[in-house]
Amino acid sequence: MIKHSKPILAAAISSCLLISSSLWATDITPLASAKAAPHQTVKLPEYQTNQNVSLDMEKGKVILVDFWASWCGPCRESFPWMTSMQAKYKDQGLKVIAINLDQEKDQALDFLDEFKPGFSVLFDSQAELPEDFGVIGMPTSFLIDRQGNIRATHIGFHQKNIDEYESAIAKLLAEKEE
Amino acid sequence: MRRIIHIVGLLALPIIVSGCSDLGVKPWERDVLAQQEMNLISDPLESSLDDHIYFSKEASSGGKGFGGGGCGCN
Amino acid sequence: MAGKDLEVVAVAVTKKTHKNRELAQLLTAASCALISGLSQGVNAADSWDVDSAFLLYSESDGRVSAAEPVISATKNFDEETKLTFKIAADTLTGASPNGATASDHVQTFTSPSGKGSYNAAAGEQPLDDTFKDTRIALSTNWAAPINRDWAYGVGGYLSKEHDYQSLGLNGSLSRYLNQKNTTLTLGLNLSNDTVNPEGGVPTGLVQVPLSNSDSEFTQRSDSENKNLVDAVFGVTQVINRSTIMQFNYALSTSSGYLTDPYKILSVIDDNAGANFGGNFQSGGRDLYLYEKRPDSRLKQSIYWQTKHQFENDNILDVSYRYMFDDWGVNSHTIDAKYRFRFDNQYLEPQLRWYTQSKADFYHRYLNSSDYSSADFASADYRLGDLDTYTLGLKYGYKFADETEFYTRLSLYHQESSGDKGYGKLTTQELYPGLDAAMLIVGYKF
Amino acid sequence: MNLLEELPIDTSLNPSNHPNPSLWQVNENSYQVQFECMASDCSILIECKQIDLVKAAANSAVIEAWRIEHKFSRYQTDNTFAEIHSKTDIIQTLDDETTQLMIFADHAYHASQGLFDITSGILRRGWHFDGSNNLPETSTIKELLTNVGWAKLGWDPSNPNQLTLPKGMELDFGGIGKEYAVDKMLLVIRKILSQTTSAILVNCGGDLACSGKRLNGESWKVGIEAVNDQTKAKHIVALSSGALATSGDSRRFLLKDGIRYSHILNPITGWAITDAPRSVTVAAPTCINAGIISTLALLQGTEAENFLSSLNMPHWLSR
Repeated sequence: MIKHSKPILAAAISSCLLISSSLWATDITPLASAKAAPHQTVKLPEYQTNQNVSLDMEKGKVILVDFWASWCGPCRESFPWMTSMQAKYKDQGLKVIAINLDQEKDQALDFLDEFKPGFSVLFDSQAELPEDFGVIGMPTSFLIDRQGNIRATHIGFHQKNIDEYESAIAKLLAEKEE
Repeated sequence: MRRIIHIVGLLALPIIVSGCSDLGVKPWERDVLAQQEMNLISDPLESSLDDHIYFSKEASSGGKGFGGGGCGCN
Repeated sequence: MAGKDLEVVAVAVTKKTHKNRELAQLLTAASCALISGLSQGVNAADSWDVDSAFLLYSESDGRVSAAEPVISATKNFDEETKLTFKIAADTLTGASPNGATASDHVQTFTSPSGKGSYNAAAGEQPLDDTFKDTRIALSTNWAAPINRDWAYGVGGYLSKEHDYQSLGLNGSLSRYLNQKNTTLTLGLNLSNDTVNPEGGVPTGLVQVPLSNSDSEFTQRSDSENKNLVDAVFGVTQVINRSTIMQFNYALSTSSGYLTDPYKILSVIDDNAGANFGGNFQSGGRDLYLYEKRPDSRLKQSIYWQTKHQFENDNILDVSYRYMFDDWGVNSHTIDAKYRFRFDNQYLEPQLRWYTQSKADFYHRYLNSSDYSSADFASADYRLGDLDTYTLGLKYGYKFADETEFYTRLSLYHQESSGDKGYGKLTTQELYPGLDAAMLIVGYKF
Repeated sequence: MNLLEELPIDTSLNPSNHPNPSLWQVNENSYQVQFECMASDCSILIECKQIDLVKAAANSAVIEAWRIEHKFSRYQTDNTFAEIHSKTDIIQTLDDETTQLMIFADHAYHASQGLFDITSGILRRGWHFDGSNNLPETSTIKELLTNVGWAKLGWDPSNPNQLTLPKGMELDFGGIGKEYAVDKMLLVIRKILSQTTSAILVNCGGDLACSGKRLNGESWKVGIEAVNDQTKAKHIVALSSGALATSGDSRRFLLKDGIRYSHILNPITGWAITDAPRSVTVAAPTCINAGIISTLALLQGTEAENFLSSLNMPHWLSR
């Protein structure tokens, strides 16, 4: 496994060298063809504060919106990673918002109790958002730029791809503010 | 009689396959199916022990399923 | 003029700023690629799941009893990538029917090795009690996704007992459709088995000799082979939030030595007279022939399984299998389980019913007038008309650390039926039933 | 702060024969590990309830730092650095880690338009930063410059693990080694403590990285060393995520005709940078990132302030 992943990584990094202006192998959608994130004004209750918050309240930040549920194994793996991303890139303007889709809220609460997320968690128990975002697997995460456009989508959470996820975040953070 | 059963069985297959597109759930509605108990073979070891007994006591064996279900995550 | 100059300077500064920003971006990303990239080596949060179980199987009247411990360990590389190793051992002891009919006199049978003999009392089902075996089986399987739409699995197994070896390879390919609500799976299994029976491979439909000094023994080959190819095509379909269904079609071909080298048939005297319906005499003793089966078999089956979880969390698991082959065996199997779930415990009654029709060459016995014209014959009750019932109850307990203990007791009942014979044979019990109990204890951690 | 114990590390994992690290208790559930590495006093602060995990993490981190130190040290004869330099003018295959560092160095070289160049280490042979006024001869520098230049290496990003090192040239990972080690230590500790709640700060002589806020929700308070008075902290920086690195020349310089020549050398001219800030501290997501930006800022000389403000990265500078 370990032996296997390094050449892949090396290949990923060297492949991005071919693109002169950019270093990233990730599939960042160019601004021109990016779509605005849907439902930015929908207010959902936040786990940490019990306040109703919406995505547009964080406009100006790079937002990682992650759709998850307590019964989903890969979601479990992604939690520590999202906590560390939030901590690492907070000062650069990253906001991680994980939207919970459990239909039984108790299960979500038990999960959150165990995993103690270091990022914002919203409850969408009526599943208002995922359809229009185009969630096709669990978890699915969307990277939204400072202008509110969806610029990258990751389906699932794979340890072997975390450097790619992080590069995408770093790139969007570095994009200049307008 | 036997032939008829064969034909009925084989006909049922494409019907089931084509009928599938309307069935199913959204990715976030898989909470129940994600339970380990909802795997079609939830106890592989127990099933293999049963199969071993029936294999040595009856003329028919095999043909059964493989795992399936699960959270269908990503 | 001065204004223009300022403008030029401003543009230059903006350009420079822009360029520096790009430089910062590039370095941030390069740093992150360097650090997070090399983190792969420390990252593998792989875990092992171990599943273990122990089976005790015991037939009534002191016939076969078996003990089988089995343990499997799965290394989870991620949610869908797994490597499984499994090891099983079993020991069998006791007696099993040799195929001969009961008789009105004491019957003496040559043991399979030809080195000794055993008796069956008058009116009793002849059982070969030289039966004793230990088997070790190893298997391994690797399953992984190819991409979001495809997955595959490959595996191999090896099993060994003193008179039988089996070596197999298998592979499967799955295609997910319709947001993973439908899965198509194609599985293929190849196996090569070697039989090296105690005393060598007997010649089919030849009289069982008195001892291994007989030429029938000395001319035998040591071993025979058989090859199996199984293909399964399956559709798994999510019906709704709490129901999942699977439908399979399987084709299985076997070729080579498919006979049971330890099974024999009685030849019954159908000449009118005092011995009508009694054991036919040949060479001054009861005539028994080694069984013989065709050297190929094509089986097909259709299998359907559904699992449904009710509002109260209880789970119903029902399956049906219809199988038929070119030996003339038809079978139906219905298996149903209902799991009552409590907080961290469950209770699961199980019911299974199986019925099969006999193979074309199955004969409970052969007749003295025409036994020599038979091409194939077997008196193995497992190829005859057979109904079996299993009634079981399983109890499981899940600990807080997600380990699970379970135990199950099942009672298994077999009923054979068929031709009742003629003359003296009609007074013999030709189709004795069988009762067995199975106890499984398992622990998953 | 109480000394709890020494953490014994197997000598085979301590190639440079450092003293064993020591484990101190700062508070309940708060520990500090002190050790030496790369000529700096290093410390690791860990807030965590499970002391056994703290020890395991500290152990692995120190071993990792010492491994990196030894691997790229210019003063060893049996390490990767020596091995690379023993094979000149032929194609050699680099290991994964060195390859990744080369890729990084390549990006840094291009992004800085040649100002950051890991082949420039040999220029130091012409410069002796002893506070005196002995500038090198122009001819000496010119001579040395013939063996400086990233582009002169036989190295191609499309085949990054193949290197042909021309005779006379030298690769110097010293400029990024300490920051790299800090990032790697943090990574190792995070991994070991991933199953539990913890807060981590790794500090090697002012180059530091943290895992996030402290367990009480506060930021880490980091003092940046002042130029003239090394005992008194000048700036207190609140660090709640990411890393800090400082570059400067407070102790190493040449002074001639009132011009202060910093120990930072321009690899293009071979000449020391004048009018560089005394010290530049930069905050970035990773320590190696902060380190390279602060080094590049020094290389800008008088333009350092403008350069830093155009990057939009938090920074602290003293002249």
